[in-house]
Amino acid sequence: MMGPTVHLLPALIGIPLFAAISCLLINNRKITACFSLAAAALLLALVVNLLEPLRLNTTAGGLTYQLGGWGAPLGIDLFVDGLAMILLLVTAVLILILSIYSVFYFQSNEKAARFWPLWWLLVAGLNCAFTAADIFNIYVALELIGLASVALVALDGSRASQVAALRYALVGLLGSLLYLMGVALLYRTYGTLSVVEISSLSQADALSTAALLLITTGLALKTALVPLHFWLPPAHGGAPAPVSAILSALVVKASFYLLIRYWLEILAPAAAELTMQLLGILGATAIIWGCLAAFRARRLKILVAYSTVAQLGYLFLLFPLVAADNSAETYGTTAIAAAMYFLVAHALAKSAMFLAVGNILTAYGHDEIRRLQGIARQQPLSLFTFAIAGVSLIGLPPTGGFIAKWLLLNAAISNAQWWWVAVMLLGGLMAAVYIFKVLNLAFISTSLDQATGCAQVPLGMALPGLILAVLAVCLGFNAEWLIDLLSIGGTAETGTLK
Amino acid sequence: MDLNLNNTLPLLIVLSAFIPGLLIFAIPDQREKLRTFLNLGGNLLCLSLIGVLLSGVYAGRVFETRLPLLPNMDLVLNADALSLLFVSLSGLLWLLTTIYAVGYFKGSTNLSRFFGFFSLCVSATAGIALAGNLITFLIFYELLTLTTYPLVVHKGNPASLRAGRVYLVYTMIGGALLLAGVAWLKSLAGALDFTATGILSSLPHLDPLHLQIIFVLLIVGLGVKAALVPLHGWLPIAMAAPAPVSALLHAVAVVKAGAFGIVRVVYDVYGIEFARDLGLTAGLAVLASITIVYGSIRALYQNDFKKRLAYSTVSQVSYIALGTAIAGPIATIGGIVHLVHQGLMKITMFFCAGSLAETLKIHKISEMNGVGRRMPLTMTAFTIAALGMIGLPPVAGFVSKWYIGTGALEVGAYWVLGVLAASSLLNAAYFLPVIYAAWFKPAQQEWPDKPADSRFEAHWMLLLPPVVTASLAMVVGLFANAGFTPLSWVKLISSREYGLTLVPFIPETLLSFPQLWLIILVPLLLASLFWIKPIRPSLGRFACWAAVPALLVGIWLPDTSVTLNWLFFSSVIALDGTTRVILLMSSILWFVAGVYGTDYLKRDKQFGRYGFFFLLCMTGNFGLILNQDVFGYITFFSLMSFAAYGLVIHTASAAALQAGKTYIQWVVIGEVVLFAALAGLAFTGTNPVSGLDNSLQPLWVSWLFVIGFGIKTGLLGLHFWLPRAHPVAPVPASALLSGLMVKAGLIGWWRFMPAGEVELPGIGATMIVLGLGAAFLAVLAGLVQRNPKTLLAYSTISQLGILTTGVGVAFRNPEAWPLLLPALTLYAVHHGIAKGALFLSVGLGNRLAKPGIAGALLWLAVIMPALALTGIPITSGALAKSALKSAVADIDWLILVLPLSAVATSCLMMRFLGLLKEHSAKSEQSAVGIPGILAFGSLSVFVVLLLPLLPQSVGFSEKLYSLPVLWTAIWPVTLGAALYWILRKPLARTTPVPAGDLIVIIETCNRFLFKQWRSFSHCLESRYNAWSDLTARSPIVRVERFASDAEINLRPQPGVVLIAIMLAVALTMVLY
Amino acid sequence: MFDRLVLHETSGTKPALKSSTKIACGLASFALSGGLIAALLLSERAGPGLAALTASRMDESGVENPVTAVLLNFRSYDTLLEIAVLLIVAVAMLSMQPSATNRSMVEVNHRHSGDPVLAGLLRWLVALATVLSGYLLWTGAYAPGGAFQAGSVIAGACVALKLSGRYHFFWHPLKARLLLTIGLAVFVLVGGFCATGDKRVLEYPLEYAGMLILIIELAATVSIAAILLLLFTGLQDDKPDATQAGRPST
Amino acid sequence: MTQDLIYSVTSLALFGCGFYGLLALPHILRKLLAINIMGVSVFMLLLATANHGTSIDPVPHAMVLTGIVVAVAGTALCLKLAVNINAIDQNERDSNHQ
Repeated sequence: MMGPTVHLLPALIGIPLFAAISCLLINNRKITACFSLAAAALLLALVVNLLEPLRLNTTAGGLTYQLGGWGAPLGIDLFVDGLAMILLLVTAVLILILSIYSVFYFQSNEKAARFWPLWWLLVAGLNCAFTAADIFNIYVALELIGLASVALVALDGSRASQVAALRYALVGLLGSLLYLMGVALLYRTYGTLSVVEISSLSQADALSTAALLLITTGLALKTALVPLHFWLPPAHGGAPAPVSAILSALVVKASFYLLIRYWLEILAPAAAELTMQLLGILGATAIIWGCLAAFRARRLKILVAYSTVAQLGYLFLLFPLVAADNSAETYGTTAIAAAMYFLVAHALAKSAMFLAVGNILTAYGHDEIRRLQGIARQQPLSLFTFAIAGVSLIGLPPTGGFIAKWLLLNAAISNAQWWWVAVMLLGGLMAAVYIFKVLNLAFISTSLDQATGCAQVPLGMALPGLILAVLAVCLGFNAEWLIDLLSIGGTAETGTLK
Repeated sequence: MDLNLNNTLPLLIVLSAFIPGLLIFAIPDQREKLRTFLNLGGNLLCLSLIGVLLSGVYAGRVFETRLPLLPNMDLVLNADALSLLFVSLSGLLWLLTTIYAVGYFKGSTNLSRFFGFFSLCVSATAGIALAGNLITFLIFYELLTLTTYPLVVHKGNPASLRAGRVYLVYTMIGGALLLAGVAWLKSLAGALDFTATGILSSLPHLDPLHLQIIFVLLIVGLGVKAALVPLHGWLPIAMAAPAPVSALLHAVAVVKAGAFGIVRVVYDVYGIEFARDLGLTAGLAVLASITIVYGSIRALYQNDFKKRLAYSTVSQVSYIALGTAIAGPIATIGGIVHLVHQGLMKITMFFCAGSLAETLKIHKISEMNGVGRRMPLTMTAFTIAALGMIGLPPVAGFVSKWYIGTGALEVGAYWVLGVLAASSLLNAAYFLPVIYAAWFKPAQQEWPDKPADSRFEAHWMLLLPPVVTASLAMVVGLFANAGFTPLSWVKLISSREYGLTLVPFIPETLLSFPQLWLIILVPLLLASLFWIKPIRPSLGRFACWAAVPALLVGIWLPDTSVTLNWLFFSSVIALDGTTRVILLMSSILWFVAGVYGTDYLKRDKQFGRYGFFFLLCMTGNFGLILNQDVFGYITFFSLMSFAAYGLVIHTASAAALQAGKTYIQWVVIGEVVLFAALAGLAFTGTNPVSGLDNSLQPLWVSWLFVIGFGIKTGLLGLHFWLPRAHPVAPVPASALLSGLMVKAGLIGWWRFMPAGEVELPGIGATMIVLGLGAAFLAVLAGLVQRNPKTLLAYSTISQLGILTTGVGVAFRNPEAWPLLLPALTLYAVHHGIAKGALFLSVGLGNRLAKPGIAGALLWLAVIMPALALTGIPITSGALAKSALKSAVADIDWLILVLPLSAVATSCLMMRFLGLLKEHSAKSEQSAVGIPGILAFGSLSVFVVLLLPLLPQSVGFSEKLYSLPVLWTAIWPVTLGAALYWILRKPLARTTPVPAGDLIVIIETCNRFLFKQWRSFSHCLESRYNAWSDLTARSPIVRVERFASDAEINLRPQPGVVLIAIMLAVALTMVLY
Repeated sequence: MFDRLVLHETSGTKPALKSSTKIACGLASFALSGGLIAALLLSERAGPGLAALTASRMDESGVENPVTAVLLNFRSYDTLLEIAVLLIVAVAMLSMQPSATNRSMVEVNHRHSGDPVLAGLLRWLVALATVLSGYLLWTGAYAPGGAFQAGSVIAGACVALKLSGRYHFFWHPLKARLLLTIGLAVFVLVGGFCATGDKRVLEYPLEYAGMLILIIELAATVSIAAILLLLFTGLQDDKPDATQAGRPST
Repeated sequence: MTQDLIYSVTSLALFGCGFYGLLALPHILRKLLAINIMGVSVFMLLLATANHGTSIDPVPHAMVLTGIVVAVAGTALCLKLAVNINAIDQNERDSNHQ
């Protein structure tokens, strides 16, 4: 029934783990870099190869792989449907491009020896989280992601980044523990860890609700939903550029992805409409608050980090919109499609933006916005990247961000939830305000004496960001493939979906 | 999808601008040649693609690029007639603006950035034009915002950064609202592909309220770019941008994108009839009207040149919205065609403004004095564009206004005419002073030298674009009906929109006698020689010969008519009985006055200029005499009226300037009234283009005609300008003004009012009363004058009063018309010649004081026309008066009154002769030599000889010499002379009525009101500025402050917030 | 709360939390506990869970201890990832100081003669610990015990060595890094090589299951011991590499 | 069943205690301890769940074992970071003294 490629599913985790081990063992920077690039390319090829079997398996709702051959309740399954596939794809693409960037970023830096193993372990964690079909396995994946992220944030070595990492670690551990408590309660209630089984058994009793709330709080903490976002800006702002990129683009999305799974699938009966609205309200707050804080930021990287806080808020609008959407049968429905599209667009744009900021930081040694006036002449490519990514974040056409916002708006309008429309539009406007605060730098006419103290940035660092930004734009030209992909799965095993 | 031209061409057009844009970014700043090459290459490619597209669409092929975007939603680029119009405009103007910008930015920095975004901006505009559904439109619309922002802030100084910020705030909010509207509409109606009759009208079960709200959202979103009041705040501030950007923003890209969007939404999304049924268009029309008036008022108060233009844009662009919202096929034509016309005119103006700023560092209107002499071509281009904005034919602006006006009448929206009139007046009020200052005021400072590398007044790249666009603006108006003009395209669009055939078939009766046009073209071509510097000073010398063809044609050519379909709205000129006589009289007078002028002004430094205006006036005069169609008539009428301004103020004395001001004010008012009247006529007539049926016109149109032409004719109550303007001009010009040009109104009455066809008692009575009133009151005012020319001017009013009375009689007794027409013609000719001669006599000066035979002969020559006016036998007056009397013989009381007027006239003429004597005694020398005297003398001879030769006099001249007739002719003269004898002492002592009599009171009132208004508007302005600042800047400041405070407060307490969350969690759980 | 991370109890400059905040925290914690307890009491617990299922398939697992069966066969994937988690921390702890790059893994400080009693004790202790860990590893197949326990014991012994002052451990040499990674590497390789024919990843052939598990556990023990030791030594290093990367913190 | 209840209720109470400690105690070591307490409480709940009187469910046991390892790793990482910060501060203080 399944093609041979399906058997490569575990390689999604195996390749990164293998790469991590090899990178740790090989003591040569160049070989490590080449090896990493090869692994990233392999990973991408693998994911692309999995697209076709996934399309052929729409009836089964996705691809399932029973590790160890035991089958779900006893053993652990890997499961990939359209939703997971999108995230895997984004991960693979981003990892490849960010790896290229990192090769240059860590070119003359002894931290590379630690960076690559941690990097690949993080990738393993991400892929693990996206393919997990077992709630305890998700916990382990979360820890893998969380600790790897902390270690990567701490890579910088400055006191600020150490403090940020420590705070991030504490928050991550707290989130994991809240999640684990939820798992314990769920196991107590249903006697199984399998996602499929729980979602077929789940009901709206007190313990399930409690578990859902614990899990939600834990994951929201990891997703930096306002007001639990306080750890994010210093952590994302203090990390090396590729790390910031992956943190903002994927790591926070992993926990969001799990939130979707829990609310819409695993514990769908326990998900009350009221709490979904509450999540939406928090999301709306995040949009407004993130934008305000971003506008206020004096450092570019902090600005971008707050922008992540704001953009994550849009994702949470998914919940109230889905709650009201009675026709939702698959993940291909408007609200989820919109949120996922948003997620992808944001991942691309935000990582591009972080790379651009990383270049600026490399060039100038600082990222204080006020002192970056010569940027247009000295770092045109970085600014250009920033601009394109910014346009996508604002949600202006022709970018992926626009399509995402368009879909979200459509979802809100077709559910007659006007207030979210207002929030989204307002968010876009506010995003414009802080993005253009940076872009204005390009146009302020400067005297030449300010044009000093700028190091050269190699093309290998400038191009990946641009490629990502261009990808974010390209995403705005055809949304159909992504939505089609998303609609695979969901029907078979999420019969309980509202 | 197989690729062929049909499905790729629209995309290619967008890309042909997009790809050069991207490439240009990569070019280093110094590689100017390469950049220009890329730019122009992309340009030409784009234009040629558009050419292919045009020919393809003309051949009926369908071009559509369709790329999948979302489920059920494609990215569609589609070439229909409307999009072609816009895309051609933008392609063409892009080319010109690029050339201009290359010249403008010579030696500047950051050019790759500029030209890159410039190309992207055009690409976005092309995308907007070609967008086949609302979402595609939205995508390019937002893209346009993004690509124009860098252009606005290009200079990088605080002002432009602020401008950019304001621009962004406005457009982003607008974009957000538009997005909301589109998204909402999409959820109701699906894919939103534009269709010719609208999408929504065909869909059932839509909640009207929703559609109305969506409409408001869309219009507000688009209105920001289209600068509808009160969403226009960004536009004047955005003037901080460089001139090419302003040109592009205002003429093509941004505001047009908004306006174009409105057109799309109203026509192709809602469908015009559906929108009207929903009650949406009315609101839009009102909003557009408010914008039109408001923008114009604000423009009045700007001293910054570009700002004035900006507010003018605010006003003008709303014509498009207005035309769209009026919701009739004709108004649609007007609205859409204005898209192109306004583009051509406004871009010209901005080019000019930029050239002035770049070449002469002029930014303010107050600095523009005399700039016309330094940069004549540029300022000519500007003048053409400005006159077009005012709505003067034959410039493009007239065409749009005309269609909007008639379209409004078609659907019964009479108030729109008022808006158009107000707007035209205001336009004139803010553009004419600029034109005046540029051409007529002396320069205040030395201009910088011409650029060394150029033979021209400015760099050729700065000069060529405005000249081209101005010419285009002229051409598309002049040849409006030709197949290639925007108007024809738009008619096509409109006919599809409404499913009507709007292009009437007119039989081509071409080329029977094109010589007729020679009459008009000869003076026009001569006038154009003015631009050739060596010829300029001597232009006045041979100006008189331009009248000769008219004379010859008038004598030799048989009756004929010429129809030229491609000219105006299809032009008809004809030569028939009445016309021929008037033409003959005119050509004689022009020739004589011309010869006289050659002599009189031979030492004048500005003789060339005089000749120029003289020739233009002549063109206008001949043109209006011959033209039978509305457009042609009003074109030449305006040409004559405005060119006469140059004659009135020729001496540049204080009195002349004052008089000129009064004159031009009344001319403009007259134009506006006439516009309304003609529009009404054109609409009510069976065929709006030719073959007007005057008898169908409604009463209000007739009234407007009475007023409009009445101003020209010096109708009592509308005559104030006349006694001021006529005397101050140089003597030959005065002769022409009083003798000829005032007759234009008379011709207008004959031609466009249903004289002899319909009985209009009210109008008839009014005209009789006013005419007779003028006949007597003007004499009274004239009697007390000291200046012989002023006296003559009053005499003109009085004589024209009698003519007016005659026309009035025709309206009361239509059956009298066959007799009246020749009588009035005779009278007009007689008056023209006589009055011309009298005016010329004033210029003789001390030659009259010379004793001897020469002096006596001269006096004889002076007395002849004076006596002619009184109607003494053997003069033309006798013939004319008796003809008139026999025509009105049925009306007893009039027969009694007419001799009384002769008494008054005689008295006045006596007084004139007396004054002339004094005058000649005082003057020390005469400007006139032998040629002048000969010319004057010949005219005096004509006074006796001409009339009996005319065919109209057949039947009258025989009766003249019977005794009763002689008696009736002589006794009033005697009585009048006696009366003067009695009154001469008191008259000499009386203080003269100021020239223009009642106007003094009117002007005082005006001044007072203006002062009030000024302070009021000043108050308004400062309020507005405060407000626009508030919307533009201070929220950001506030947000900044708030954000910083709040963030500081929050940071130490994440845990507390966390607790709050947990509590919420716990509480929710308890709920379960 | 997460903003004011205090490192020195003695430094009096750090302001403690306001008492109101503390009360709020207390209330929140109470509410959390109370809510959870209430929820627990309100609902019934499920049946036997996976106990029966596990028991029914114990004979396919290759081991007799159900916990080990779950850990290393039924849910071996979790365990694999768990070792990966450990590896993360190990990598994060690796000292990358140039001074540490050319040392061998274990250096004996011969000048540090130390206490002969301590030396003797150590000799015994290490041997004992090795034997004990071997036992723990072996016994894991049918009774409580296994790789983690075994590894901890060895690590403990090594900590004792380190604490004696005579032995220093450095983690830069390939040998050392091999020790750190061998657990994960063997796990991944074994799991991967299982997937031949129609078998799946981590699906041990029934006849070799016990042996494969033992091999994996053995490797894991080594790695766990190495990593735990690394954690200890990493924390002990007085001069972390971080100090040199000196952007002044803001 | 009372045994199960005692264990589970206690574990949940312990969870709350740990939570309080994590929030309210400023010192990093205490915070880490609090986190470990929370972890232990979860393990306790899992173990209580595993006990069905007659049969023991091995899966929670395995989960606990994995959880312990992860907790160790997390704690170690936090400690390492704290040590780093401390060292940086120390360095700074030293250089200030000089």
